[in-house]
Amino acid sequence: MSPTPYLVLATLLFTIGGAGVLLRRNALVAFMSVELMLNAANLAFVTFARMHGNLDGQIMAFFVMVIAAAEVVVGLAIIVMIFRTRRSASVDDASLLKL
Amino acid sequence: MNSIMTHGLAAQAEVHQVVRDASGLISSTWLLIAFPLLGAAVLLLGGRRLDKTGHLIGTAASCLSFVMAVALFVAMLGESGDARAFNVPLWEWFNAAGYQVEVGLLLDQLSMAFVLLITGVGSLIHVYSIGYMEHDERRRRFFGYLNLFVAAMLLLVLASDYLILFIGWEGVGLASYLLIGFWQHKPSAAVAAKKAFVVNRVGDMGMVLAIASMIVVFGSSSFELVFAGAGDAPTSWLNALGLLLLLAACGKSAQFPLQSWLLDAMEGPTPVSALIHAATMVTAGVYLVVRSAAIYDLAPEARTAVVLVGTITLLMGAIIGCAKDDIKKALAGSTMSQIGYMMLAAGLGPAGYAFAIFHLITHGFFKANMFLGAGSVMHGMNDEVNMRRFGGLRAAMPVTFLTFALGYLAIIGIPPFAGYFSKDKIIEAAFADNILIGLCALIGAGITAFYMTRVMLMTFLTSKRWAEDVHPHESPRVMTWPLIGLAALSLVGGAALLYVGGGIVEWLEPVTGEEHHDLPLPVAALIAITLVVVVAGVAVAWLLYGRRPVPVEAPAGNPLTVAARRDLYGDAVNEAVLMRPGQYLTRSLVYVENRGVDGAVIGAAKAVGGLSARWRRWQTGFVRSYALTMLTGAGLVVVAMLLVRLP
Amino acid sequence: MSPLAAVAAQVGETTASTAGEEVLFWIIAPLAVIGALGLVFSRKAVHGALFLAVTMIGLAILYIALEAPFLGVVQVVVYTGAIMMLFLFVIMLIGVDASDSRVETIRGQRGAAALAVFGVIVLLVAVTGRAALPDPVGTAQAAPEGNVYAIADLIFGRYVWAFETVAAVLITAAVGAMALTHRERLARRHSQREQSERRFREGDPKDAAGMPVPGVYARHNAVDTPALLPDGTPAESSVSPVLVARGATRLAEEFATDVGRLGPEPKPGEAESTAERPTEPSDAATSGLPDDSPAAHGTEETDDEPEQDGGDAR
Amino acid sequence: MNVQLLDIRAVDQVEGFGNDPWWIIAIKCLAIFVILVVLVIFSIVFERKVVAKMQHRVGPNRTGPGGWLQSLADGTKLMLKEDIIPKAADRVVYVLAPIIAVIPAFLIFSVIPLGPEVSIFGQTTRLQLTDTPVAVLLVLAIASVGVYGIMLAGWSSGSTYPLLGGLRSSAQVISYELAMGLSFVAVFLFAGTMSTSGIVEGQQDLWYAIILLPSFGVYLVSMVGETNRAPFDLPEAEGELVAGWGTEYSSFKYAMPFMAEYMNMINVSALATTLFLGGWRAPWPLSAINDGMLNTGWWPLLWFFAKVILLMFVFVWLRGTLPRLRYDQFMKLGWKFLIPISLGWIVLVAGMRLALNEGVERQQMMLGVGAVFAIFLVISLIAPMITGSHRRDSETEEAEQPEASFDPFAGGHPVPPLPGQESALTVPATVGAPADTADQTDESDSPEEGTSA
Repeated sequence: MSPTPYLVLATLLFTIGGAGVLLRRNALVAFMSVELMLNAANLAFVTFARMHGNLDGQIMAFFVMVIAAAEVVVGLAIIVMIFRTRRSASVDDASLLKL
Repeated sequence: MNSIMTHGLAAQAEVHQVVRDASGLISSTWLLIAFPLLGAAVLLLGGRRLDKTGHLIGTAASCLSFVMAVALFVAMLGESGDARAFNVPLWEWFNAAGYQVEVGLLLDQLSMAFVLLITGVGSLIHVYSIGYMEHDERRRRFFGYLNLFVAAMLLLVLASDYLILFIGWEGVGLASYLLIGFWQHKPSAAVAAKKAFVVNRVGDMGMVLAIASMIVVFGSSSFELVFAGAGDAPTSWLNALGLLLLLAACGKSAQFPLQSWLLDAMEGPTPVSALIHAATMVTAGVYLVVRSAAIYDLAPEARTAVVLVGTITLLMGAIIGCAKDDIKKALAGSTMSQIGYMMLAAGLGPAGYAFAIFHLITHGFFKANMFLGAGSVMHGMNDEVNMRRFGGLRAAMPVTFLTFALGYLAIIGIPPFAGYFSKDKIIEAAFADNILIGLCALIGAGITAFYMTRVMLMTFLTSKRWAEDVHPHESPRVMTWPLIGLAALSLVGGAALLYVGGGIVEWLEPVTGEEHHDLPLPVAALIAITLVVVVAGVAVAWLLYGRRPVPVEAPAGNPLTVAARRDLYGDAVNEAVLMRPGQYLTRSLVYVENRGVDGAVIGAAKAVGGLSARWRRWQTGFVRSYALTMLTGAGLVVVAMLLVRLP
Repeated sequence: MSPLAAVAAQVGETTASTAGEEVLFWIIAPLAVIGALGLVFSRKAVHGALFLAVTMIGLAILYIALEAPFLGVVQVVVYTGAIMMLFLFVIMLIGVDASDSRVETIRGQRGAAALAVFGVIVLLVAVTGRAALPDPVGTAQAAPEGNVYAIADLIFGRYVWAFETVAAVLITAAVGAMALTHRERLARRHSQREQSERRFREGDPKDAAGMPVPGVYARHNAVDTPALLPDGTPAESSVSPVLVARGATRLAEEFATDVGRLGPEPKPGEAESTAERPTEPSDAATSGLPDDSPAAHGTEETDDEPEQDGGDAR
Repeated sequence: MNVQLLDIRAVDQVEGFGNDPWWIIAIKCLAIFVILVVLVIFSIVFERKVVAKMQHRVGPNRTGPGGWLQSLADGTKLMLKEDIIPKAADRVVYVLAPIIAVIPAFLIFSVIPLGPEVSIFGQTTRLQLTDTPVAVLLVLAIASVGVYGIMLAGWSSGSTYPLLGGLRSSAQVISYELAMGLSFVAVFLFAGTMSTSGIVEGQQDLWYAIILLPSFGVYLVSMVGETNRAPFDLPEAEGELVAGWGTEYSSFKYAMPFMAEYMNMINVSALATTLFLGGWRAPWPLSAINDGMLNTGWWPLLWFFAKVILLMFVFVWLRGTLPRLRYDQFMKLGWKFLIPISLGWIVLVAGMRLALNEGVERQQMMLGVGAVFAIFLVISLIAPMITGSHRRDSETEEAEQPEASFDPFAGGHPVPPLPGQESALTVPATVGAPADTADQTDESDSPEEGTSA
């Protein structure tokens, strides 16, 4: 099967994830949207891996997964911290670094 | 004035003796400094547990140093006349790119004289202080400072390098600062200490520049190399060096125009005034000039400046001394005046060096004597210093009176007291050099007689004017014995120094050289004139203060008196000439800084700030806005790549 | 829409051997897209997480179809099993009932975002569609011994340093998360033994075996009803202080009089806000209190002193 | 002892699979479904009867012969009960959650080998629905999806106790899945494959439960944690959370996760059998009979289910004897004991494998392993003596003078203790309420079972 449909799917998922980041104020949802974008990228990696006939893309996707796990752990810890102090999980509320 | 310079050129005698490396006892010269330094360290670091014994430790350190000095003196006497200079190298301090500084001591006749004076008078004052400071809680600290001062002063006079000398120089400055401000709870003392410190820094500037110049010209700051190279150096450099050293000397010795701190320095405890501001530290300037004889010998203009400074100061000090009602300040004016004499003598070149030192030593005796006497009076009068509140103390404190009287006779130059010999020699030398200068010195002697008689009359003779709650009494023995000792020295010191074993002139001759001048009139005549002037001064004082009752409140007085009371407007002049313009300068600089430099900088910053305030609106702080920007940017990058890649 | 046409054209060219994959893709891909859209548009975070889980599982299946079975399974284990689970955990921890409002607070954000997203979609789809991609080679050549072996070979061979680095990153992240969420304990924590001893020392000895739970021995099986002690008196301490503070309990006196006569059932309003199970009071077994159980211990986590009995009641 | 690396050419399709006709597959699927349901029904009664025996009671004895149809009756009754959806519930998820819980439970058996090749209606096929090179990972993946059911059930009920139960459940599963996965790694290292049939193949001579005893132990503990069973049944701890995540559920929607729980027990038991207990192979004395006759044909089904039921008995046994852990103790056990032990053990196993692959003599290696074990034993014997005595000392000290400590709320505001000060105040332990361990063993039946009475 041609890689094109997979890539189009990856593109769609990626942009939908981007839209989620842009539109949703709930930090958790925005964060999940980021995960969706990572997944989309992974799909592209795996597709290309098959297209080129080597496994480097799969390895890359594997590493993306592991790093995503690390990122989620820290990110969620930060969100929990912010929620503890501010009673809010909205990304718009965490804008105090602005002058 | 020309005559001063002309003979200066003739003074290029080879006066410098061979300096040998020390051996035997003399190689232990460093102990002189080590004793008081150790004492200071022990006292200052030892803490409260030494409160009970601190004064004894301090006095012992000083006395040990004196014993050592005497031993060295004896050892030195054992050498032949021109082989009495010893170099005591200790260690190499640093050696940087050819500039080498050796920490070493130079023990020759000049420094020996100073060492004896410092340790001798110093030890007596230590003893005196035991009694004077008895009720002070911080006596241990006081003795620590005294020891520190003695150590620094000894380092100053023993150093074999201008840089090492400078360490001692600053050390005495520090000790002086600490001791003037010893009663720091009094604002006046704190201010006086600060003033002394600041004015001294002006002099230090000259010293530092002088040392730097030496390094430039001679490549070294050690006495040996500087003096050896002086002959080949250009006169302009030597003059500059001389003037810079003079500036330094003026600062330390309270000479015009840096005299203003000395009178305020009387805020310190009286032994301090006696030790530092009469006998030792203020003479450091004279020492510096005499020590730098090799430079001054070849720098006639600088020497003229020294003479001028000395003359002006001796008259100023004398005039100020006439008007002061504060006994210590009157004595301080006298000190200025006397040091003016010494500077004058030192400025005369080889003809006067020895006399300068001679007068310095005798002055050390009798001025210390009188200061301590004044301290004794204050001690008995509840720390009252206003002479208008004294009067008739002769009966109440006979020992003090007698010793003070001996000092008085010495300072006004009545034969055979110490001052007679030393001051007469200076007046002679001054006359021999220049009649005008001589006359000034002569007038100074008259005024000295006037104001010292005034002090004597107002304090000890005349009627009682003291407050009702004051019960004058004689001081304890620990205070009177040093007085007696110093009085004895005031009595016989002059004659002894001049005549015993060839006298001080011969003793110093290997260092300072010697030169004789013809007087324009016979010596005996000059002596007679001088005595007449002195007696006239005494008589005037008697007429003004002895015959009439002294008012408790000071009368308004004539303009000269008013001026003298205000230190001849020294502070005012400083303020007007230096402080005000300085303030205006700083203010205008600050203005320029604020409006000009800062204006440009702040303006630029504000421009940037304003611009960024506009731009900041892009920075909403909302992550989602940033994400939008990023997404748009990424899209644009893809577009750009497409445009480049695709046909 | 020429790119999409191109996609369709290429789909038409596919050979019969990949028909199964093709069917799978066209089932999974819409599901994945629906899941993604659901994530963006669902108001509740939990729903979003569920939608995302659907997408992730769909992607896992696609991975398997793309000759990456290991990655597919790892996708489920790591993403669905661990990461989404963490997300759900945190959602439940902090934002249980939060459903986002639909009002956009940043002016122009929604329109600009829609525009940008649409632009990027068109752009990327155009690029993907126009690109002349070769037919896939397949990984059989690269993985003669199977996908798992080949991946293991690469991870522990060529990419071993990346692997080690990633391990370090993981550990750092774990430690960092711990440091971030760690809270300093103000007071020393007492051991179970100490708590037990204290209860015996300070408390009422008759409560040593545990406080009575509400509703026990009463005619009513609800937490708003105090327990009846063996002597027939109601135990006020058996009702949660929270309920008492809210006034959502039956008063002890009122209840005591109630016990005496066979009065009517308590009105429903009086029993509101309690976590009552939908059970018939007469059915003792459904109450969660077996007949032979002397006293089941009730809801005591609101107490400062958790009842801890060292199991010696056996 | 033959623990060699198997030379399975594990391409993407495991050998011997993928060739079945569709009707065989359908039969297998149906069989798995039936087997699971029957096993669940059986094991519920089995559990009640065994617990009753342990408590010197009779247990269910009314319905059917010997009371063995009790579960059937209970299930029928549950179906007929009123189906209630609370007002505060999230309806969609509330309905979805039990389904999510139960479906993965059915899926796991698809990769469990029940026996060797047999002949069904003339078709030679394996007694296993399918196998993949990542079959064990697949089991983990499916299991992790199953947890969603419990978690979402807790959340969607819109009530506090279920939410707490759901939270606990997710935390518990995340924690114990790690230990479980780590316990597999040693098996993978020895089997050289992740396919279940390959692993059973690798235990032809020696069960991994024997050579990988620590892994087996860790797995046994973590499988109890993973299935939320006593003593780790904190998500549904009735003493604290009424019925945990299931508090608001009723009728068939309650029956489904309940069934899923028992199926999960069967699943993990089956997995343990496959990974550690030789799968469908007969135990040693039996396997020697008639040159392995008992390992062929349909016999292995017997051994397999005997092993599974044995493990089920272990579950029941644990429940009947052990009190519930406190939540913090439970977490501590998972993170501070099981995972470190697994990690250390994996390092050891990897070293052994490497040594074997490098050609070290087996005898030497065993000596080395023995030495390591001896050192470990000595340390584990000595360490408690040192730390234990120390702990006892400090405890007695604290008990003697608990009053001399510092009160952080003395001035009305909380202040941190100064260095060396110890606070007298007690802070409630961890997330959720501490378990009340006392009542656990007093009950004869769990609330779930209680519906049958």
